[in-house]
Amino acid sequence: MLEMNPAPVLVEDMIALTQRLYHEARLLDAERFEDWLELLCDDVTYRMDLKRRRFRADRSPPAAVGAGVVFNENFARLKLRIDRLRSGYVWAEDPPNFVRRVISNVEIEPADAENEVIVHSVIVIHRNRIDGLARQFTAGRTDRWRHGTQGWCLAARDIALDHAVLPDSNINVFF
Amino acid sequence: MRIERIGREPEFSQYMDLKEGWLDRRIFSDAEIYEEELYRIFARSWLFVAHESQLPKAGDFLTTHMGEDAVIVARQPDGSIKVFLNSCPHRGNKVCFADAGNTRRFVCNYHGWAFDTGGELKGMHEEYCYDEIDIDRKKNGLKQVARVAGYKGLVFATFAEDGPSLDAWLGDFRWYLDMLLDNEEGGTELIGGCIKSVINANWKFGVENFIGDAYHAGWTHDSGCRSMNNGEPFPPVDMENSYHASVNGHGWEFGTEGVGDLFLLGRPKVMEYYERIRPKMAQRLGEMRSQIFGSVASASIFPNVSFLPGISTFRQWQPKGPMEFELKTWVIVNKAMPDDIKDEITKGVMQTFGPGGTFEMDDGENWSNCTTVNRGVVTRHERLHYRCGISRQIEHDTLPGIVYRGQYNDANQRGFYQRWLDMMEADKLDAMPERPEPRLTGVSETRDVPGLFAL
Amino acid sequence: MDVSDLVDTTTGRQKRTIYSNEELYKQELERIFGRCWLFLVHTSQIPKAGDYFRTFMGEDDVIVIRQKDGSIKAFLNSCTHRGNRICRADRGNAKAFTCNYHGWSFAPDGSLAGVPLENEAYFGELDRSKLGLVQVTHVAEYKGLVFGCFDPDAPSLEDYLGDAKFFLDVWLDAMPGGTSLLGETQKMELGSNWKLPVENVCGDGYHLGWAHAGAMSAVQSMDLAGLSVGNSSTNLEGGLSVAGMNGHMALTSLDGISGYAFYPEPKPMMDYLEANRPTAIERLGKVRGEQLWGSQINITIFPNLQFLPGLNWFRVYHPKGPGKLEQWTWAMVENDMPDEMQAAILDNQCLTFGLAGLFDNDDGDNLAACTEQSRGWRTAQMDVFTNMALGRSGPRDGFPGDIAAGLVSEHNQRYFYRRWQEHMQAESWAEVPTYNINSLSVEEPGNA
Amino acid sequence: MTKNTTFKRPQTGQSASLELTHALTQTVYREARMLDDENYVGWVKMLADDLLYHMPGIETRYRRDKTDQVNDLTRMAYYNDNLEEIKKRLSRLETGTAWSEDPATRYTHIITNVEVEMTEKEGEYQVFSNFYAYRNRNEREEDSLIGNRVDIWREAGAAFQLVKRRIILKHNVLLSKNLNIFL
Repeated sequence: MLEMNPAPVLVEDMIALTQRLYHEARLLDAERFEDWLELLCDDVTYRMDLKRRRFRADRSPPAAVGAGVVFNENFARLKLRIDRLRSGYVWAEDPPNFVRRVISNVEIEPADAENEVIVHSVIVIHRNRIDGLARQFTAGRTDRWRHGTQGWCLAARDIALDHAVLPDSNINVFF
Repeated sequence: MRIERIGREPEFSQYMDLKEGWLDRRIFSDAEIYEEELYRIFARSWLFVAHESQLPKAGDFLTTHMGEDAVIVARQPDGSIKVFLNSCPHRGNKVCFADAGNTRRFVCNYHGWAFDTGGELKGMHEEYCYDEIDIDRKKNGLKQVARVAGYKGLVFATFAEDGPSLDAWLGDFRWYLDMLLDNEEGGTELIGGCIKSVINANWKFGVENFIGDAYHAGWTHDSGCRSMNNGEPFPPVDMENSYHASVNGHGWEFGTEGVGDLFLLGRPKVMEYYERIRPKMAQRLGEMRSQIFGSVASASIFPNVSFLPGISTFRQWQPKGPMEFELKTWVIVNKAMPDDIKDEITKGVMQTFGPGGTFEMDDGENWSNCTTVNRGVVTRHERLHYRCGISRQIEHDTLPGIVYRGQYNDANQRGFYQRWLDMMEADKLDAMPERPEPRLTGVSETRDVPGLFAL
Repeated sequence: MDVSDLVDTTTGRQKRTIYSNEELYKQELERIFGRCWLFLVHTSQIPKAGDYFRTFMGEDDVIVIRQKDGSIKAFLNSCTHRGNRICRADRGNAKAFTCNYHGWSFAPDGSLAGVPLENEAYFGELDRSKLGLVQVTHVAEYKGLVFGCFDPDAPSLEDYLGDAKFFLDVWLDAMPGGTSLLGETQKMELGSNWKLPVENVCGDGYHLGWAHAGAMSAVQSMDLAGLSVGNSSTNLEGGLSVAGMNGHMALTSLDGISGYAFYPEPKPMMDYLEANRPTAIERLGKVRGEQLWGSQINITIFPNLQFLPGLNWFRVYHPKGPGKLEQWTWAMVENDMPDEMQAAILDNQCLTFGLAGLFDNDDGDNLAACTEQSRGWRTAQMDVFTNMALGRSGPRDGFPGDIAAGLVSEHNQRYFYRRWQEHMQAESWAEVPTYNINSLSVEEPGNA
Repeated sequence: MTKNTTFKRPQTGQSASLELTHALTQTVYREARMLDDENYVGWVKMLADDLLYHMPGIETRYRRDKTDQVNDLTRMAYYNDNLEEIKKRLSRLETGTAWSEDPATRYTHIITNVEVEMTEKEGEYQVFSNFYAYRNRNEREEDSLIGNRVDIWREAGAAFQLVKRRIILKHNVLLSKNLNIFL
């Protein structure tokens, strides 16, 4: 028999969080970075790790602590990245690239903390760049969202990128 | 039809020494050699284009490729089959975009030129705009291939006007083909539909794998075998009573235990069926061939058709450049089989040798890595080893062809590349050597030839 | 192809076709990547016997393996039977490499160790000794950096590196504990010809203030002259462009600290430099110990290896056609650095020069567009220029090489294209000139 | 050939309740995550004993051609499996000798456009969805498989089990060398 997590998650929460993910994606597509920061908890952690391409039997530990990290950001570091994008000197983003995020497979589980839930989702980022150069990233995300006085805020995001070789010349985008 | 290419001198013998047993890797990756293959092999060989069962009625058609040339194969009102280029003589547009179907006309989307199922130009949109001297309809039909011929349900075509007949092309290999095509009254048919997939590998890797490479099975397909066989690996091969047989580049490698491939299909009902008809098969094809049928075996028809008798996958490797081919997969069954046996075979084939099959999944990975590693300029100049069993040739009373003892062998592969070399270097097909001298010359029905003793 | 007209280092000019032409690319694979010493691995990446690392030499797939006796060998990653790739993992530890296709297995020393059904299929007649993995002709190490070379006639690695060792040692030999590369390989595909990032990092201090203005305005923690935002000033005193060392280059500041200017928290780094400066001076001498160790230095080993002590990233470029490359990056550290500092370096490397690095994210599009703009029929016939500060170079006390003042010049780029041309013209190594201009005849103390 | 072997799909067209829609949507997402993680042990538990898992091979045919390429189970198919046959395919991965699956492929299954409808049978629901499955292998091999699915899911205690799945892949020629993936 199928083992499904029987812990009920309210349909209302489900809808609210799904809406929040869509909203977040729309803010980022529109480069409304400051509004996006509003959705993050102050103690947010934002990580993307490279998946290792090793044989299955390889149980060796990572090459170093923090090895293979693409993003390992806190609120201040995310803000710093946004400062750069806002500096007016990021020529690669001017003219702006067309970016569209597709969010799907939104799945919710209870978390250990009472006011938090785990949200799984999948993201595809289409980037249409100069002269028909179209690139695409796909990744799985596991988030922790926290419910507070301001509603839901993002407390943690782990991003698992599917690419062994990054298929674009930069990642000037947030996942 | 004369297809000529003024290119490099034929100097292909530099790429191999089959007496020593090595090949140069450039034949699997070099773009110029590939171009030459299209001219010298695909434009001159007899190529499989259809099985008769795919075109039962007049007007039935299918589209396929001969080399990289797109062709239409169509059943005529008189029951014959014609093959012509799928390209309008007016501006060259493709005239048929469907994989298969039934029609009375092929009408070009561009200017509405209409051709009948024989390829003849029957009409044009706004026909009045052509003066009488502008166009001779007889000369502006779809370009016919030079020759079309059949062997027991398989339809072949060639662009070459000269060169051997299909019977001579298949030669003594017909004796083996009968095990697939004529093991039961009524002949064979293909199950409806065709599964196609793209593999980034040189087409020859697919052909050579089926023509003789029993050796890879125990390793590459260990996981597939165990999944179909209750966790058991491949049984050891009986090297005394298994063989490689090569005829003019065609090849069949086989055991004589009679059950191996049937077993891998994983369908007990099918096994029972064949056991039931095996005595009849012996009457029909002789004792030897009834023992061979169903054994661990694989075969290829030069240049690009392969199949597994017993498992019943039937396939063609269509070249799409030096580092890519399209694999077309069918299921071949006897017409006389009851429906449930046909269903069982179809499910069994797709579970083992479809793109999601337990065996198939491991092959593409190997072939594409064998090919793409040659992007390296140092790597591509290294030789590959084709020497296995080089001293084990035998004379066999019953088995035609160049016969080697022992199923683990590179003999058929060497035979295939020898034929490849013969064709690449021959200016005239008639000048190509027979390898070996045929035994069954003048025999029109090889089914009745159980072996040389009977001759 | 004759390349004599494609590069003119006396006037500082290249034909754009060198970035897009297929034939030239094939020639590069043979005459540059098939001939030069190429970086394979850092010894810290394969510490134990059986450790392996998969990489490329040109487009040849290569596997580098630590042997039982501690030595290192490299082989074509291709089975000698049907040519299949035998290893598809990036790295690991193995007792044998077994081909997926027929199960031939090769020992870490490349020998053919196992053949399934050897007696049944080959009747024991297979000459295994002739069917080992094809070995890369030369493999040699220089203080932790392992290089391989396909050309039997190549000079020794020591001679190949020549006076560039003077600069290599600033990272490799400043501290007694040696060095390491950290992290999983960060791989990025760029639509760029491989020469463009090399010429960018080998000498192009000019783009820094402009292309990276956004990143610099966001992260520069120390207000250093010469690292000005928007190309507003150049400082001829603060840096050197050093070339004329067998095609290798260095671009260096002379302040002894600026490598760490982009760390959000430079204080621990400054403390480390201060505490260990005497050691560095003792080992490297006064010039390097005081002025180079801790500075921002770009080191280029021809043709495709670059690393920046201070900023602490280490990178190799693998060509994938005239218009495409893969860029592989790691963080680099001195083993004497405390753990927290190593962690900070890794963290900063991912902020500045990783896949999502603030600086890297500026460069890719420029390089790709330079490549793209060399494809047009008319455009390809045009020239691009490396004529900045032409003729303004010479010797300098205490340094090897032909040297131009300042970080902003195109002196190094000219030497890079000169070396490219020399290799592309030469039929064999014998025709490739060797030069170490203004070689230091007397070694500095402590560098023996 | 046997004519009665077709894939019958109950049709009532009545949308399911919000709670049911939520529960089944979560179920197909969970299933997708299991496939992404190669958690086949968990996945098989989501399959009913009387499973039919069917993905026909679709040829390009003219519109007037009435050949039933979708429902006819006797034609060539990538998958035409019952539970036992699915398990056989999966057992290949447990042998430890499926060399081409090592190192592992990276997968993402994106499931979207999920619609849930009631069927004639109580406790069985029809779920329509679209999939976009991305695979990335070795260094730079990648492909995308896109298509739609029609499922029947059956209530089983607090959860659901997959009874039928019809997958229509939008490829004519499968643009990859294999299908080491379930959709």
